[in-house]
Parts: sequence; structure tokens; C-alpha cells
Amino acid sequence: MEYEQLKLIEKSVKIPSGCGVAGIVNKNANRFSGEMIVSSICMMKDRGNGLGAGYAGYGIYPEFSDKWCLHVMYDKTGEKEKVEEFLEARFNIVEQEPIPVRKVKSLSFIPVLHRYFLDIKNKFSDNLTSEEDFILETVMKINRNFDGACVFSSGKNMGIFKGVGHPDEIAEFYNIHNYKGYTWIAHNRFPTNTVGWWGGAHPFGILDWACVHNGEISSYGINRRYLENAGYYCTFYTDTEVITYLFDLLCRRHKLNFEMCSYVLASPFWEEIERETDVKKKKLMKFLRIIYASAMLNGPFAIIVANSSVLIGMNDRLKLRPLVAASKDDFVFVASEESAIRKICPHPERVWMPEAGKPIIVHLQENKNYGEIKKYK
Amino acid sequence: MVEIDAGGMYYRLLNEKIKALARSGCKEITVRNVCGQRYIGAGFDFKDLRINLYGTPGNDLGVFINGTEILVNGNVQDGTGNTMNSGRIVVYGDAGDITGHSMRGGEIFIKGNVGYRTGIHMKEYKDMRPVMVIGGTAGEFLGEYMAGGMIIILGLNGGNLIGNYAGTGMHGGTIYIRGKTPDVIFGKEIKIFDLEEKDYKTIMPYLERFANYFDCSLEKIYETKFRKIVPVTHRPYGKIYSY
Amino acid sequence: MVKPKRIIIKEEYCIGCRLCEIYCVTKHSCAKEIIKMYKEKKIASESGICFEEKGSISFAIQCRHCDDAPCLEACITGAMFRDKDTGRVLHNKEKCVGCWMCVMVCPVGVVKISQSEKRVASKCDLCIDREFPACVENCPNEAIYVVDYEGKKITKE
Amino acid sequence: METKYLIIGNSIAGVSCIEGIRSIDNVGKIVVVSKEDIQNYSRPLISYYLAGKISENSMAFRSAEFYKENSIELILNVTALSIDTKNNTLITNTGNIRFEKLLIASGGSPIVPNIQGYSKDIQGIFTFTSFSEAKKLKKYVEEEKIDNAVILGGGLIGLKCAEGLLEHNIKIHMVELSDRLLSSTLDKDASNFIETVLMEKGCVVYKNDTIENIYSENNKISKVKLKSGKEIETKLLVIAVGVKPETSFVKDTGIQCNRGILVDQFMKTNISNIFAAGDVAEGKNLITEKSSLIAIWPVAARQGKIAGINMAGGSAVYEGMFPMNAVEIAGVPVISFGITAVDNLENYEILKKSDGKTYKKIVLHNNKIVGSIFLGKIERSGIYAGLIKNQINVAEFKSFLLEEDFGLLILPEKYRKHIVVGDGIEV
Amino acid sequence: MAKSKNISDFVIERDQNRCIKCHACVRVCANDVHFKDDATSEVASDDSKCVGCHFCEDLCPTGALVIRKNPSETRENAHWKKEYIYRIVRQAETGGIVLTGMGCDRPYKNYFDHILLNAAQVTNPSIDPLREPMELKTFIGRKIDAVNLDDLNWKTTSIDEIMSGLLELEVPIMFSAMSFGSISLNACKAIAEAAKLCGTYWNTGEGGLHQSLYPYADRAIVQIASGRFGVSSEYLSRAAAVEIKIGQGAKPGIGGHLPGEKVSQEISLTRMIPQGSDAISPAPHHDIYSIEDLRQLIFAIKETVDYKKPVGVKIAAVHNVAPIASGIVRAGADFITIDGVRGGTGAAPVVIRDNVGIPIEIAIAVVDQRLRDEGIRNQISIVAAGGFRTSSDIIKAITLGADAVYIGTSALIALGCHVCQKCYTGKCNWGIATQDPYLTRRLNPEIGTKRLCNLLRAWSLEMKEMLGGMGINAIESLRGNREQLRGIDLSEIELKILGIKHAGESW
Repeated sequence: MEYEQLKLIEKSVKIPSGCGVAGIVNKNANRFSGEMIVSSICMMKDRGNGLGAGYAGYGIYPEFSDKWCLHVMYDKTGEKEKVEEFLEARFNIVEQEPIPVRKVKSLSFIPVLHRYFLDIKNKFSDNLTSEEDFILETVMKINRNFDGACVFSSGKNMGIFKGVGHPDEIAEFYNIHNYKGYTWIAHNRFPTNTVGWWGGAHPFGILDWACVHNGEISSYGINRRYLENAGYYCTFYTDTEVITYLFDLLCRRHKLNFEMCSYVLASPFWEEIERETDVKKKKLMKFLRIIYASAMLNGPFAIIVANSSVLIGMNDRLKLRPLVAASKDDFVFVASEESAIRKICPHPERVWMPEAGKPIIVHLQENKNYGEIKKYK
Repeated sequence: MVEIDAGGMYYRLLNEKIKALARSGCKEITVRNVCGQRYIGAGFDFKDLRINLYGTPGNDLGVFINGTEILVNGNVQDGTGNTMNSGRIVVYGDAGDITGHSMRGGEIFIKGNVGYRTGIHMKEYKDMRPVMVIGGTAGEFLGEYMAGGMIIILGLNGGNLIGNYAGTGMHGGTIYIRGKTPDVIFGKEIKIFDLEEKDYKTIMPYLERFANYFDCSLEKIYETKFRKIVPVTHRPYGKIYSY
Repeated sequence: MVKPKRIIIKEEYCIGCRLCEIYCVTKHSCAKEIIKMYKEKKIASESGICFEEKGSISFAIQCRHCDDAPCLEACITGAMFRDKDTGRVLHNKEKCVGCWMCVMVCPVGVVKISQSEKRVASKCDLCIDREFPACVENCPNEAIYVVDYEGKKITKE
Repeated sequence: METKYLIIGNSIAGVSCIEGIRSIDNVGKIVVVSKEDIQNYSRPLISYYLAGKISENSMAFRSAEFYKENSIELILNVTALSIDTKNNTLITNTGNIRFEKLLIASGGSPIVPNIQGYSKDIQGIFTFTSFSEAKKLKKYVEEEKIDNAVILGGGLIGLKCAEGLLEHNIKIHMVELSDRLLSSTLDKDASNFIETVLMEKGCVVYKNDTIENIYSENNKISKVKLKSGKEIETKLLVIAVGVKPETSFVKDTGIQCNRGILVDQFMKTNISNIFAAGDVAEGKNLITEKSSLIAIWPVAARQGKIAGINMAGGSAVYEGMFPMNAVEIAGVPVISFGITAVDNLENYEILKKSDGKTYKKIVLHNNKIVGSIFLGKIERSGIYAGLIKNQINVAEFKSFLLEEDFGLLILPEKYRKHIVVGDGIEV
Repeated sequence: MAKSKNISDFVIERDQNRCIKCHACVRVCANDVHFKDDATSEVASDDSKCVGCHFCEDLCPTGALVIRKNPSETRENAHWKKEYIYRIVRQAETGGIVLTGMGCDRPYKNYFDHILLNAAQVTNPSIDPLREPMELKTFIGRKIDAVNLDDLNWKTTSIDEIMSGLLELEVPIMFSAMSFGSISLNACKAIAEAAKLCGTYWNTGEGGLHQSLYPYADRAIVQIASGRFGVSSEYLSRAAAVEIKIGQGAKPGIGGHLPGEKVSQEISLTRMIPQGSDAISPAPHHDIYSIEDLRQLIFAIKETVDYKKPVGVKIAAVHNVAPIASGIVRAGADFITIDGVRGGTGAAPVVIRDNVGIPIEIAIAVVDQRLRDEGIRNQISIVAAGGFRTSSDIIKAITLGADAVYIGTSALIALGCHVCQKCYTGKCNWGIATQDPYLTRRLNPEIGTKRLCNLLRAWSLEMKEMLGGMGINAIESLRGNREQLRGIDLSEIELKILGIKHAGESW
């Protein structure tokens, strides 16, 4: 199949996929090389089929820590100029450069990959009440209106690197080991059909949220319609996109804390709510479930979601997908398989499996070295 | 007596205030500067409460009311006494459209004129018999679908007593009109008769009350003969179907 | 299995079809098959049901199997007896001489005079050999149902 | 001999008493004494026996197991002579029995009026109240090939006897002192009805008459002469003018008697451990609300049971009953309740209906049924008995009382529901 | 009077070899179809009176009766079908409007039959509802768009306020508005009791609330229609919710009336009108001639019930249903009931019933989409009504965007109804659509309750199976999840309106 066709399919229909996921966080925000996460995700090579892999690292751009950083891929000539024109109208481009890559033989259909460090020109134009909403709108506009361009990373002091290939190939391609970050998440993809579009790989990100996901969300249809109502347009047709947007909507816009957010996304069963003895909590659980009925993620999933101040690992409410966590010193590891953790941390202090629907939430200690860490809680 | 200044107050708050006072045992409440507040007295169940309103209350005054007396010093808008169950509304002025819509019990006295579709679908039940006395004139569709109770139109202030289509679909109750039968199109379902002695007896107490409220002469009212509009059947649409 | 004690009548749900009688007769006859039995007039039994009807109200009433049954006291032969196992008031045709004392004292009026054997009283035996009386089982509207000793409704499920 | 419970009489009152006692006390010793020689028989069945409709074996209304299961010591052929109420002892012809609780259920004995020429020793004269008499009568009828008989008394016993004799194709002359047959239970209309039926069967009925003289030859009856002068040749005379309570042994014991032994609502006599029930006892008549003798089987059964329960320490109250009778004469069933014939029409209301084959009559007093007669068609008559017993006001449905399809449906809803679903279904 | 030229709709076949002359059929037929022929002493039937309710057939102990459609055929004519010919015959003889009962029976395209459901295969697991939790719990009423922690400030009072205005349903199926009057009190009792037992709600219709139904009032949605029958502040305060009925799928734009002869003592009590008087519901509410008037009534009710109960508005699905629904949300309603063209009725002119309105499938789709487009979907619940025959219809309706459904006809069928469409005669042999005491007793509410509970249970089980098959274990994740639907044999415009893809299209 031609690339354009493959991309079209990828961009217009939802392709269910199986996956492997991994995440590492240093609670004190001490940065460490991406080598660790590469090693971890590669341990689970068999969970993917070479059709997608990716990484997200936090704290990787300390020199631009207060700039919005957009990673954009272009696969159509002339599109780059158009997008840059659009960006210049809205931002002061502080810095821009091609994302440094290495040649890897087995990779194909490689798009042009470029990154921009931006300051918002006119912060509150278009009646948007926050910088974040402005960035969100910008990303939405580029992804919806520029056919040959795709913003795949849009946070501050963080970046997503992804493509079509095995995780080791993608790591090599982007030189992941050269980056140092305090939180890393990674993805190894197993889509159910052939894809050639790099934008379809994971992690998926919006603002400084990045998300990797294993499983399929059967409620996708209604989650998507719900998000569209809130101004999130799902252009990628992936469950991961929906999950990421839901986190942004609930945690950033609606200011729910992560616990409440978990009540929404992996709602406790009515029977469980009924059994809850803390009256206040019970009421809240019930209320959240009623109000956010359309936001519930139904179906099997294991997700790792990160932003600059937190890393969350979470299962669906029946724990239909695997997820293991471990900790040692100021490190916390999360992965689809324990081996992926043992590989990089042979002797963790604690290894555990999270309960269905109950998230592992790792908050970062504030660290003066890496700028302000936003707390969404 | 307690007073409330309703100036600029939203109806919900006003009703809450009135209810709170009534619950605390207040028997008479005066509300001044009423202007457009809807639903005053909605569903009230306070049997011996009297509310004096000054100004222009909003639509649905006394909707679903079940026993309270409301006196209005001014005109009222549309839907006064909508689906009223019991109680009394006295208006020292004119009333708007659909006054006494579907009322099942209680009394409405209007000093002046009423608008269109007055007393539409009034009905009666057991000892509940709604009565509406109108001092002036009424618009079209008076007593449409009327199923019970009585409407008395006095026409004391001149003008066309009633509009066209009075008693359309009427299948119960009585409309009493004072003076000669107006030259209008009546509903097909009614007939007009002169009053008998017992009819006068029936309406007398209400006329007395009317005269009392609005300080007018009972003799003057009686100077002119009444006629009554009654339905010919209480099954007006029985024959239009093919079973 | 809880043994039924008596048939309770919900007259407000009797639809007046009288199927109870038909099934009662069928059950108590030797034929057991409705059509043949009726067609060939092999009706060897009578219904133990008294069917009453007036205006829109109707009901079928059978022996109440009273706790303190007057018919038991009045029976001069011992033909009327209480079954020890089930508590039902049963009637032994062989012993009955047709003195009509039971007919006389039954306040419900449900002891009937057998038409086939004029000297014998007849009444409902709650279909002693079946789990549920035939009338109850075939009532289309549960206008009759059985209760146990404590007055609890017994149903199939 | 000593016992906890002692019962005099082994008919339905005595047997019911046993059942009453055993419903409460399973172990207390019960002794029953009977002056008869048979373990158990039903007295009303003697006419059926006479008629040959049932055998001697079928006379029992309770089986031999009944006595065994209830551990009853039944002593036959014992005649009570007196009671020593101070020492709780029954004195009999065979010895004394000490008791804790005593039931007198000695029943009644036939009345034999003084008639000229009568002697106990004359053959061919019988009473008709016990099985032994009936057996003798049957044997006599069969051996002597009797073809006509005179029955003195047109009451229930007489008619029952007639019914039995009719089965032997015997022409019956029935002599009745009053103006009609069954005068105590039927009105004139019903009586005439019965009379007609009997006459169709070849009976001759003499009303307002009685036997004045009995003639005998060779110590065998040969003829009777009626007061009216009529002479009837016969080899069989049955004296059936009635029974009286068998209270002879109660005399001078301190137990209060009127015509029968007086009892309270617990069937207790004035002596606290002595009870009486059945034909010998006077209980409350529900209709007249007076103490009276109602010598019928269901009353005896109920009284015996109540006495038994109370003797065993339970508590049961006799609420009273009223006279009722069921009889079938020549294939015509008749049932009557309470007051059936009244003269004082001011206080009573009579409802009647007849179609030549059936007859139905209801007597009302203050809108309550106090009596009724059903003739020919008797089904569902028990409902009326219930109405009498429960003193239901029938004003509302009076007009339906005579209806062909009279039934529970006519009754006031509350009462009907009580019967149909109520827990106290016995009414 | 000339002999009628109409023919019987049904013919009754009586197998004389099986008939035992028990006369059960004679006794029970309210239409006097069966009779004992004194001349022959056989049981015979007058076919012309038969409505095809099958009561006698059901009752006959020997199966001697078979009711068949009258096979008599007019010459085949695609246009002048038999039914139209004989409708004209009837009208020529009577000069009246032809009435009918139940919902539209025209063979319009049934979209439920052109929509297919999804199931999970490989990429996600289907769920076994027998072992794992499967949730159907549904809340009807106005919800807020977002829970903002700052606003809530962990105070539960505002939560209480919102939650008290919600109806909590254990199954997303409620019993549709059927008044005491249109159906018998026994039928009402069975429905009310079943609603209570099954944790759902029933609707009084415009019939008032009979005293014997007070125990079920906390499960009742009371209706206010144009006749305002039985409406009082007490009626409103007893109920769980209030529904303003503007229109009905079977007769949009048409009023209704209960003929005086059906206004019995009990009906007079609940409707609060004199016995024997016609109960006329005018076509419009005469106090609602415009959308702002609707708002006025909604808030009159809210004011009367102290804002404690959800107030809904029921409309018939008509061409403009989406904007109307939007207006209703903005008028302050907490739920909207949309009744499709196949919605039932006790009596409606056949021409109206069969020709006015649009199918509910379409109405749900456009209303849900419109409300989402306007960003007001969360402010209101959509209750769909109008001819739900199976649990799959319901699942499809919910997937298209309905919050819950009302069932009417299917509930009545559970109670015995055979959809003979003669409800308006008041001679319902099944004791449902009648007030004749001889007939109403045929519906033993105890049995009725059991049957309704069974139906809801059965449908719940089936819905859970379908949900589980899709790998979804809570109904809210299916609600509006149109990705789970595919159309079959539908045109592009139909697919577009329904907002679903065609079978064969993947995610």
C-alpha cells in the first residue's frame, strides 16, 4: 500500500492494538539518561510487532524549560512553511531546529521532524482563559487543518519521540540515550494491521501530558463524542488520544485530583460504591460517576500517564490488562511486565501490582533545578 | 400584618419569603412593589393566609393554589389561577389571558376585564366548584372546553360583553352573562337560557361577595337580567367516531 | 413438599370461565382426557366446586378444609375424616349413608350431594394425589391458589 | 379403680370428649364406661341398619384403633348408679371408680307413655333409640315376616323408624298426637309434604290421635286401639314418642338438673370437676338464648369436645347451638333449622317458596334468620345455618334468600370474605 | 337500515370434534362472539364481532378454537388494498373518524432492523455477564457539565441538591404513560408494583393518581397534560417526577378524550371530574402556545415542588424534533421524552396514527447530536419511547443516544395484550384497556407484576449479554457510543442522520 493510503487509514479509523508500556520516574526529579527506559521497553519486544514505538521524557530541555516546545512531523512538501507561518503569527519562535536523528536502515516513510521552542505572542487572544488552552487550540488547529503536519508533542521541558519501528530502532533513531530526563515513559506497539504513519505511534501527548496505553477502550465512541463537546477533536483515532484528553479535561480544566479522576475513568462498580462506608466519599464517587458517565473508560486498559509533576499508572476497573510497579530509592518503575523493571533495577525494594481501577500516583518532589513543577490536584 | 418589599426581588426568593412567613404562623402578608414576579402562591396550602399584593404580579399567579386568599391591587397578567384547586384570588383591576385555566375549585373575582380564553377547561369535582366573577368583559374563547364550575360576566363597565366562540367544546358548568345575549359566534355545543329563580339563588352569594369586594351596588347589578350558557351535552364529541 | 392446606379464593380475579370445574371433573374421573371424556359422556365424577356468579362477580369455592370443621363433628358414620398426614378433610364414600348432616352444618355450603350416587355426599379433596389441585393449576388468573398450614401461598416455583 | 378422666357414655359426646382431652393431654388416663355391650356405634345409624342398608360392622363411627391409639380403657356393660361428688367416685353396678375429672354423657332414654295394656313383657313392642333395640326389632321383623306395623309418634325417631321399616315393605300406621308430623321441627306445609310422600309409599297417618289400648295374645301384641276409636291389627308396635335425658344416677348427688343437667359455657356442671355433654346436658340455645336440651348429634359432638378440652385444662367455650335436623323420608331430603313454625306473625317475617317438589322457608326475626326449612333441595342449606349462627343481619339481601342460586355471593362482602379466606374459617 | 357491507376481520374455526361445549368461550368473550345455538345445542360464533384478541383461544381447554385472518381477498391491487377499501366502506356507513388503538402498524422502514451491534473479538475481551458485574444503573435528570473541585469545595450540599433531582433507575427501562382510564386499575397496579420491585419508574399518564397507587407514588412520574386531570399540588408533591405531556407519538397534535361512559366512580376520583362526564384533553395546553410558555409551566411546577423533583417534557417525534428538544432543554426541563411514530395509544384516529411523526430511532439520533452540537446534552436526559419490541431495540436506542426508554405496548403484551388494536372500544378481553368490572378482574395484578418483572429481568439479562459482548460493563459507556453500531441496507443520508457507519466500515 502507498504511504498516503496507509496514513489515510491510520488517520481516519480507529485501529485497535495491543502493546507494552513502561515508565520510570525519579521522585526527586533527578535527571537520568534515556538509556534506562530504552532498556526497559526493549525487554518487552515481543509485545510489539515493529509497527510503532515511542518515548516521552520530562526535563529534557532544561535550557528552554519555560518555553512551549512543539515537536512537529511533516510528510508533505510545502506544509512546513505553512505551519511555520501559522506559528509565527501566534508565537515568538525562540528556537527551532530539526530533531536530531540517526540513520536506521530498517525504518521507512520517515517524515521531516522538527522542533520549536515558543513564547506565546498574544496570550489571551480568542477569549482563551489560559496559556494551556491557547496551546491546545493551536495544536488542534494544526492537526485538523494542515493535512501534512502533525504536532506530536506540545509541553514544556518535555518531548515525545516516536515512529514506526521496534523500540530499539526508534531509540537509536532519536538518540534517546543522549537525553536526560527525570520521568520517562515508553511504548511498544502491536497494531492489528499494517500502518506506515509515524503520527500513529505512541506515546500520545497534549500540553505536557503524555500517555501510553495497552488495551482497547470499548467506550471510545462516547468518550470521543463527549470530548468533542468540550473542544477536544480526536484527529488520531486512537484510544490513547482520548485518554490523554480526558486527563487534561478532568485534571487541568475541571481541577479534579487524580484520585477523583480515577473514580471517573475507572469508575468503581455501583456495588462497590454502595459498600463504601465513608459517607462523604461514597456520595462523591456516586456523583462523579453520574456527572462523568460519558468519560468512563470501559474496556481493558493499562495506562501510564505523565506530566511534569506526576506519573500515574492505572488499570481498568476489572484489571483486564497487566501492570506492575516497583520502587527503589527515589525511583518508581511501572511496566507491563516485571521483567522490564528487573532488567533495569534487578533488586527493587518493593514490587507490587496495582488493584483494578486504583491508580499508582507518583508525585514529584519540587526541585529547584528544573523550574516550577505544576501541581494539578 | 407583615410587609415585604418585593422591589427587584426574583420570584423564587419572594415565594420563599412568603412561605417562610406563612409557616411561622403569619396570617396576613402584604407585598409591595410587586412587578412581574411569577408563580406567587404556587401550590400554597395555607388555608387561612391572606396575601395583599400591590403592583403587577407576573404570570401564573396562584398556580396550583390550594387554599390561600390573594388580593391584588392592580392588574394581573396571564394565567392567573392556573389549575387552581381552592382558595380565592381577588383582582382590583384587569386580568390577562387564560385566567382560571383548568381551575377545579376556589374563586376568582376580577373587578375589570379579562383577556382571551378565560376559564378554559374549568371543571368541577364533588363539592369543588370553581367560580369566576368578572366585573367587566371577556375576550374570545370564554369557557372553551368548560367541564364544570361557573363563570359570571357582569359587563359593568360597558364594551363587548364576550368575544366569539364562547363555550366551544363546553360540556359542563355554566356561564352567566348579564344583559342581552351578545351578537357573537357561540360554540356549537351550547344553548342559552333565561335564568330561573334557583339560578339567581345560585349566583347570589357570589354577586354579593363581588359587590362587597369592589364596593359596587348589588341593586345595579340586578337591574339587568342575566342569561346563562349551558352545554347541550356532556359528551360533545361522542358521535364523530366510527367504532 | 409443603402440603396445601386450603384453597384461597380471590373473587376479584375470577373471570367466570368455569374451567376449574372442567378440570376438576376431568381429574376426578377415570378418563383423565378432556375431549374423550366429555364427548363420550364418560363423566364418572362430579366437580367438587361450587361456582357462583352474580353480575360481574363470580368465584369458585371448594371445601375449606376448616381447622374446626363442623362437618367432621356432624358426621354420624365417620365417613368424613381428617387425613392425618395432610390435615385435609376427606370423605369416605363407602362409609357415607347420605344422612346430609354435613350438608346441613357446612356454613360454606360446599358439601354437595353426589348426583351419581344419591346417598353420598361429595366434596373437594384438594386432589390428594397431586401436587396441586387441578382447579388451581388450571385457573387462568390465579383467582384460586393454595396455602399451607401457616396460610402461606404455595406456588410451583 | 382410679383414673384421671372418667367418661360416662360412649356415644358421640363421650368420644368427642376423648378427642378434646387428647388434643391437650396425651397421657392422662381415660376410662369410658358404657351400659351398652358394643365398642362403638353410631346411634343415628340404627334406622339404616334396620333398613338393611348397612351391616352391623359398619355401625361404628370410630374404629377399634381409635380406642387403642388414644389409650382408652373402655368398660362395657356398666351402669352408673350414683356419684359421690365428695370423694370423686362413680358408683356403678360393678364397682366404684375414682376420678379427677368426670364427664356425664349418658345420653337419653326412650320415653314410654302409660298405655293401657302395655307391659314390658309383651313381644312385638319396641322402642327405637339404641342399637340393641334395633337389632331385636330387625330380627323380629324378619322372623315374624311382619307386613304391617304401628309407630306411635310422628317425630324424628318415628319417621326414622318408618324409613327403616319401609325398606321391608311393611305397611305403616303412624300415630301422632299433634296435628302434624315432625311437629317440633317442621311447619304445617312441610309436614303435609312429608305426609303426602309417606302416603304415596303406603303409610297411613293418624293425626291428633294416640294409642289408647294395646291388645296382646300369647304375650304377643295383636292389636292397638286408637283414641279416635280406630283399631289396627298389628304384630309390631314401635313406641317413638321421644327421649328424656338419662339423669337417673345424678339424683341426690348435688349436681344441678333441670330437664337435663345444667352446664355453664365450659360444659361444667355446678361441681367443678364434673362436666356434662350431649343429650343429657342442657346448653345454650343460640336462637332463644335460653338453656335447653338440643338432642342432636352435632351438638353432642361439639359439647363433648369442649368439655374434653376444658377437663384437660384447656380453655374452650361453647357458644351455643340451635336445633337442626336432617332427615330423608322416602327419598325426600329435609333439613330444618331453629324456629320453623311461628304463630306470632307480628314479630316474625316469613319467606316461603314452593314448586311442588321442593319447599323452602325462612323465618326472620329483626332481620335475622331464626329458622328455616329446606325440603327436596337441600344443597347449600348450611350457608343459612351459618347465617343463623353468626346472627347476620340479612336486611340487605333478604330478597335473595329464596333465590334458586342463593350462595355466598349474596352475603355481605365482609362475612363472605371471612368465610372464603378468613383464618377463622369455621363459623 | 341496510345490511352492512363490511366484512369480518377474522374467521373463527371451531373444531366440533374437540369442542366439549364447556361454554368457556361463550362466557368470557366481551364482544359476544360465541354463543350457544339453542336450535342445534352446539356452540357457534359470529365472526363479524371478533376483534382477534385470542382470549377464547387461550382459554379453550381443548384447543378447539383457531382465530384466523379472514382469507377473503379483494383483487390484488398495490394501491387499493383491502384495508383501504373496507375503511371506506365503514366510513360510508358511519360517517365517522376511524379510530384505532396501539401504535402505527404501517410497514415503514424500521431502523432498528437495519442497525447491527458490535462485539469484541481478540483486541479486547468480551465480558461474561453471568460472572462479572454488568451495570445498567441509569440516572434521569439534569446534570452539571463539570465538577469543579474549587466550586464544590468538598461540600456535599451542592452534590445533594443535584442528586435529589435525579431519578435512579436500576434498569434503563421505564413504564410509559398509561392513564388509569385508558387502562384498568389492575393494570396500573401491576405496572406500578413492577416498577417498584424492579427499581424503575412508571408513569401515571394523564389519569391522576388513584389512592390505591399511593404506595407506588415514590416511583411514579406524574403527567400533566392539557386536560389537567387530577392535577393538584398534592399530586405533584407525591410523585417522584413530573412530566408535561405536549404530544404523543401515536397522535401528535391531537387531543384525547375519555368518553363519559368510561368515567367510572374510581376514575372520577382520580381525575377529579364528575362521574359520567367526558374527560377531554384539548390538543394543545391552552397555557402553552409558545416555548416561553412551556418554561413558565415548567417553573410553575418546580416552584410548587420546591425545585426538588425533575420536571420533564414529553413530545412526539416530529420533523423539527431536534430544535424543539433544544428549546426544551433551554426552557429548563430536566428530561425530555420523545415518543416516536410507533408509540402506542388507547385511541387515535387511524389516519393520524399512521401518518404523523417520525421513527424514534431517527429522533434519538438527531436530538442527541443536536444537543451535543449545542453543548447542552449533559443538562438533560433523553427518554425514548415508541414501539420497543426487544431488548436489542432498547440497546440500539441507548447506543444512539437515549438515556432510558419507556415501554408501553410491550409491557401491555406482557400483561396479556395481543395488540388487537381495539382498545378504544373499552371491551378489552384481557382486562387491560377496559373499565368494565367484569373484564378488569381478568388481570390479576399479582400475576401481572410477576410477568412485568420477568420481562424486565429477561431484557436486562439480554442487554447485559449484548453489553458484555461488546466488552462494555456499564451502560453509560454504551450511551451515545455510536461506534458500536453499523447500518445495513441504509442510504448515505440515513446513515448520516443516524450518525453511524455502514456495516463493513471499521472503526
